[in-house]
Amino acid sequence: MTAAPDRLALEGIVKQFGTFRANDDVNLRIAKGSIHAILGENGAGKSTLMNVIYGLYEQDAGRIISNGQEVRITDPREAMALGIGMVHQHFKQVNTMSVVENVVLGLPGKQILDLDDDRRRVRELAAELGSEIDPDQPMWTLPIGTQQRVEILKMLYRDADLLILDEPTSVLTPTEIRAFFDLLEKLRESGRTILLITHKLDEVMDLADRVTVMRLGRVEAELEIAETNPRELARVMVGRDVVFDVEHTAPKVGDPVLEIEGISAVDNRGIGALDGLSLTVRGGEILGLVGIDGNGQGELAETIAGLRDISKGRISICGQDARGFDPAQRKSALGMGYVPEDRQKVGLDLDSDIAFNMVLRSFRAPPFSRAGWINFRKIRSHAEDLAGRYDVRMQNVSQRVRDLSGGNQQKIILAREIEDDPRLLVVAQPTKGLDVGAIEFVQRTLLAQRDRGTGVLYISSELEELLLVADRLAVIFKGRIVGEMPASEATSEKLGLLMTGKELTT
Amino acid sequence: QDAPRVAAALPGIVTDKAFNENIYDGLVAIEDKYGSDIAYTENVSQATQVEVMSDYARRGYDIVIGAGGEYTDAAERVAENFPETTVVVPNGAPTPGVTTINYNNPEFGYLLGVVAGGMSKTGVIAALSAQKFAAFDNVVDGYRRGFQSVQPDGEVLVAYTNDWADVALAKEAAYNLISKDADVLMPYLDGAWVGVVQAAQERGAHTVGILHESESNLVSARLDFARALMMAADLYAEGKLEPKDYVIHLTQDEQLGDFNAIVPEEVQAMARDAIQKIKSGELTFD
Amino acid sequence: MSAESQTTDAPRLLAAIRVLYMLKTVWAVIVALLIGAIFILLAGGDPIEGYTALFKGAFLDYWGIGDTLVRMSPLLLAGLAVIIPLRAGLFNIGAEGQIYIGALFATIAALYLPDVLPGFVRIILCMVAGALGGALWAAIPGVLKAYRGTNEIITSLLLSYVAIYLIGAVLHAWLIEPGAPYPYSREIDRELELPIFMPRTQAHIGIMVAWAAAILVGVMLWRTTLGQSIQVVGHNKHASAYAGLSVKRLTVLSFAMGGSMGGLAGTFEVLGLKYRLFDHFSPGYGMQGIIVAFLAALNPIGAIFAAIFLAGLQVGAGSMQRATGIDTTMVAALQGLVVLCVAVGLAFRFHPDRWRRRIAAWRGRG
Amino acid sequence: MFDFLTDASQLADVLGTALRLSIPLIFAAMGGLLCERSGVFNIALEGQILFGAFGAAVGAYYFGTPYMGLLIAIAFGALSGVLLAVLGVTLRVNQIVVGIAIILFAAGFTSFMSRLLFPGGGNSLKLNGFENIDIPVLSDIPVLGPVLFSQNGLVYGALFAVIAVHFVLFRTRVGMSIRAVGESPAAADAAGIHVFGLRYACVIVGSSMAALGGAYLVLTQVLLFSDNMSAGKGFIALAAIVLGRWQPRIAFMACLLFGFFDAVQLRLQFDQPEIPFQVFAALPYLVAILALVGLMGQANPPASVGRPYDREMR
Ligand SMILES: Nc1ncnc2c1ncn2[C@@H]1O[C@H](COP(=O)(O)OP(=O)(O)OP(=O)(O)O)[C@@H](O)[C@H]1O
Ligand SMILES: Nc1ncnc2c1ncn2[C@@H]1O[C@H](COP(=O)(O)OP(=O)(O)OP(=O)(O)O)[C@@H](O)[C@H]1O
Ligand SMILES: [Mg+2]
Ligand SMILES: [Mg+2]
Repeated sequence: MTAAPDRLALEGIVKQFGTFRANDDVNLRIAKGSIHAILGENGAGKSTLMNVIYGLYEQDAGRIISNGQEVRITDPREAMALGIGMVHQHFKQVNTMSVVENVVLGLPGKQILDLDDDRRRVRELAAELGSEIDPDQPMWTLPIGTQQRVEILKMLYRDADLLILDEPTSVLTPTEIRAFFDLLEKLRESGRTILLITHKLDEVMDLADRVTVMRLGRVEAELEIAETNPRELARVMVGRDVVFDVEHTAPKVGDPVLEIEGISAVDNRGIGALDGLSLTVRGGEILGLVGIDGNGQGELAETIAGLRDISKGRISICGQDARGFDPAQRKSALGMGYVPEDRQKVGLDLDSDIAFNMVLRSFRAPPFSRAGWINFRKIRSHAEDLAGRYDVRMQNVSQRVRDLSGGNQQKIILAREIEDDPRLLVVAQPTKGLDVGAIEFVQRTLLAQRDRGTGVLYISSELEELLLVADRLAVIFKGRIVGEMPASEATSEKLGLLMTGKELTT
Repeated sequence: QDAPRVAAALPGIVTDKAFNENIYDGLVAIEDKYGSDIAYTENVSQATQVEVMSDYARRGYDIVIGAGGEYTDAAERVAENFPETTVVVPNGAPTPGVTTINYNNPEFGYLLGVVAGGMSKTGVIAALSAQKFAAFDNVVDGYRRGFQSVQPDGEVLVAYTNDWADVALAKEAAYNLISKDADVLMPYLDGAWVGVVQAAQERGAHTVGILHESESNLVSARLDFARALMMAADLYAEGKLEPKDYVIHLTQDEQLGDFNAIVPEEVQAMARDAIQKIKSGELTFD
Repeated sequence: MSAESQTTDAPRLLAAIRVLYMLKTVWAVIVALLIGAIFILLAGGDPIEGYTALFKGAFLDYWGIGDTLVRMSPLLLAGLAVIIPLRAGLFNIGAEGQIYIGALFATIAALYLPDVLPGFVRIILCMVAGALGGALWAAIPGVLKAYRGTNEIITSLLLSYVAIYLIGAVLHAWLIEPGAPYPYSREIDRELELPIFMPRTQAHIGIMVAWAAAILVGVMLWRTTLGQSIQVVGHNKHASAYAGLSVKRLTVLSFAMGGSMGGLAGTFEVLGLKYRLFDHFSPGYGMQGIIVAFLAALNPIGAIFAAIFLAGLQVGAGSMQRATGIDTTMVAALQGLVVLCVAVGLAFRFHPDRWRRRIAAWRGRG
Repeated sequence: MFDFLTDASQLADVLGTALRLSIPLIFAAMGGLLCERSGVFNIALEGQILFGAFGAAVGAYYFGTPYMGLLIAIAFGALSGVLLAVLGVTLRVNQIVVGIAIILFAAGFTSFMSRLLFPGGGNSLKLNGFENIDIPVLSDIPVLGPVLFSQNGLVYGALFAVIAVHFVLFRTRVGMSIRAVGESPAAADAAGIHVFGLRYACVIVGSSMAALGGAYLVLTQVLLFSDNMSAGKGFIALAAIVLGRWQPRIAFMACLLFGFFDAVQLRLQFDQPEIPFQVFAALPYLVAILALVGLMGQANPPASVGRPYDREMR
């Protein structure tokens, strides 16, 4: 090992929430000028640890040593003063403010606001990141991928020399990720230190010098990248072998379960998002919807689910016109399951318990209620059964969903949507933010559904993932389907062209 | 028992220099004269009238006063429940079992109307209260008649503020009345009357007093409930206070306060003349 | 200290501290009363005498209990009027207006229902009318919120003022008893006066109806699909839509249900207490309902106790004032102090591990 | 019925009344707006106006000058702000409960103390107030001249408050931080902004501003103190903030709107004795509701308003 001094060292960090230990005696050394990855299952305590370093949480025990000096970081201001910057997993943004305001927020400067210079620098930095950002756009109007880029900009803007990146690329496109990683490498060369959290093992292998694997709040292993491989990392992380290649038999395609004919709809801002889109999904197949984030995928899923009105066209589910069915009826009467993209905002009632969330979409019907009276015993036993079968890690079903890790939250939604054997399943970004173990679980579950004859519309920005599980692919661009092909004929290159609106030249 | 214990439930505060303070002054006068034990509660809400008055009755007060017409119902119920207690409502509607004391409102209003008629240059005068109800209506009727006895084409404006104590609002209402040419104002308010007097002083208008006394008034024909209560206490001491409606007529010159120096002698004479006519029964009001 | 006694002592100490925390409302009231004592002394009164009168007057004497219960009824119902919409994430600060409109509807029903109907039928119809009036009035901010996105806090507040003026106007132009010494309506039929269950007090059966209403609201919220739906809407509107709930309808419905509670409060003030419709009859029960709701942490059963507490405080304070002659205004200040201190008290939560650590630290030093 | 709109001197009177009725609302609305922009719901405005009125009376009475009145009014307002901040920001007590408790306490405390401190009660005071300042030339303009340019310092102060709040919030760095704190304290915190510090500052300054509304009532309007003289103005100011969509300039206009319709209703009443006066008295509120409903789109309050910030809460 080289003799580079530690940029940061953690000794015996303990962080407790109530009686729960999210970090339990964590020791960590990060060499100056290195890229150090942290891996771990959902809920392993990675974000908690980073928040401790950044001063958002105060540790209950343990020491932090920055550049050889013990420091007490009780506030992000102190972290910044020590040259620490952070991209947060859950974006820390002010939605009503513009990009540039978000970027300069909290920075010292002239009291009378004049942001012209800042605007220019934001544009420059964005260009370096390989994207274009209008500094004056209000944050809430931006697609989620752009919001993530702004988070990265914010950190770069602060010129930190220790960069904490908590899942910085979860919603970036492959090209953006590439540009971002190039930038990180440049930063490392200029002597900066980077702490990277990600669930994507290839990113770790690509970029990191060393990797720490966390499990259940503790450090499980610390490895030199050169001396390990993805399989080993996954095993250490999950505690068992992870199968990367899912078993993929030929589909037994049945009748159409979803027929979309020429639908149009607008997004939250009232701007056209779907433009005469048509699409068919048959029972027993997985149709992967490919596209660059912000081309109408989200709106399409919502219109099918009944959460967004269409201005034109027709949607039939299992041969029945879906008009006049509310989202719950589409599940109960039409046999459609829906896993929304935003699990915390749409898919769950975070302030209710696990048991109730398991029946969130069916509690008004028997057997969970009769004549308006709720049968909590039934709901409880139902939830206990599901939680067991879908391996939800929890204390008991009366626990608030807010307190679960993202992976476990996703499992609750999946369990609920799959449980009553839907004939159509629409899943949007179902693996976002999940660890490899959980991803494997999700994909197996979906394939099992397909094999039972369910038609699955699988919306994801992860090309790799779609190529792996889908039987057929459709490409969406500017609210229309611009190409369809069997997965066996698809290549990244072909899809890449279609996704950016170019014609295939055959 | 010649030192009656007297307690009052008041809708407002005892420093309003108007109705509530007037009642309080009556209590104090009774205390001075008879050495009575007195008590009062301010700001009694509608919901607690019976509660407060019953509590005083239970505590052994001989005379329990509900200050103002809105106590009539409560008084009736308290009188029913506590036959030993004499319940008095100044300005109340005649009620079985309750002693009500009323001034003959129109007579007093008339007098002020006559003075206003002698002083008004514009032919427009005004009256303000917080709410519309019988006693005020009667005062205004007399006020209008008195005014029109001097200026037959004269006009009387009436405004309501919906708040007995809001000085600033009363002041604005007065400004507006003045800008509609009213040059004599009669506030029928609690503490808020001060605002009316201030506005009149600033804008060169005049005020007359019915519930309040002030040096700046042209004159006050006060419905003096302190005196009314003293009358009740005297009757009680003699064992003669009955549960019936006592009406106090305008019978004496002293019921009209001192005239402001700016009121010319002939206007003063008109007022005295009016008192004579009322006394003699030449002028009647029902 | 030996290691052994440490391990046996700590849980006992911890349990003691837990009890101290459980009594936090008591401490809060004591602190408020101590501060209040300064005011009483300033006003030349005797705090001990005063406070004795306060407790006796509120809870320890037949008449006081009667008065406390009478006051509790509108406070509790106003509290429920706040609680139901707030469970759906909607803030109703206009219960006052709903109380007034409820009273108006009940009065009109009481005055104009044909008297061939038996008394109890008419009473029930009056209650229905009152609840309906409150519900309709509350539905206005609900509808505006649901279909126009108008801020319900402000519309409900503004509508309170409108309601109060509306009652005034209706009395002025129509319902006023001719020759009345104050703006109030004709008296309702004797038959329609609510029966009194504590003889010689004013404690009418509306109080029991209010309790029943609180329990029903609790059952509705905790045991029915409607209640659960309301709470999902309160937690997360997006998830509600996903669950197939109509956020708009539930918005209007929860507001209307809250309003019906306010309407009942107004109804009982007419049928149980005043026997007429008075102008300005409510001394701000709507706002006090907010205090009840929050002191009860939005729990309808808790609201019963919060309302009794607040009513007792008011009645006791009045009693203290009459017993000792302490200024009424001081009593109002004391109420504010008590509410402040109790609210602060509620903010303190017992954290066993924190105390465990603290105890360990003391032991270590000692 | 509407002849006052065509008659110049009457119009000047109505506008004068409107302005005077608006000034306390403007102070309170600007104060409340600042608090809400920082994420603290200040429903206590009503009590703070009362504290300000009382403080102004105390200062002017004991020191004989309205300037001391102003100072003590501000001190009272600031103290009530500290109370709200300590309880509602640091101790995370529900801000609405704190606000209502402050209102209750203010009503009792000021009435009680006014009896102890002022002989004969606050109603009998005759305080020294502020004189009107005529702005040369401008004050001679017909109708508008006397309304706008012959007023006392506090009126100009209220206008200044509007400009200042707007300027600070939208043209300065600290204002940007305030808006961020009100919108998303977690984001502001992570960006290194003192969330609690800014909230304290806004609440204390805002509460003092509301108190100035009370000082205006006492030192220029009525020159005395009467119990509960805030008379619901604090709640109207809250409505003006919403009507103004949390924008100082629009909220200012909303205050003027309330003032104007209140002035107009006083005017309309005695022209129409056959219509119950309450119909007119309700006018300002009805107009406000209509204005709220008529606004296109919906106004979003600062997202974190009323929610105490706790770093470790998820
Ligand atoms: N503020 C909090 N209050 C209570 N529990 C918390 C809090 N923050 C985190 N936890 C719990 O601590 C554990 C670790 O959470 P953390 O967010 O650090 O996980 P993570 O490793 O970042 O997971 P992921 O990969 O899903 O982001 C989880 O079980 C979570 O429920
Ligand atoms: N800051 C903003 N300015 C203008 N419009 C906004 C803003 N934020 C959100 N919107 C729009 O308002 C609507 C609702 O937004 P959003 O889904 O964020 O609110 P919500 O989460 O339903 O509200 P709440 O936060 O009250 O639950 C959307 O149409 C969104 O585009
Ligand atoms: Mg994390
Ligand atoms: Mg939102």
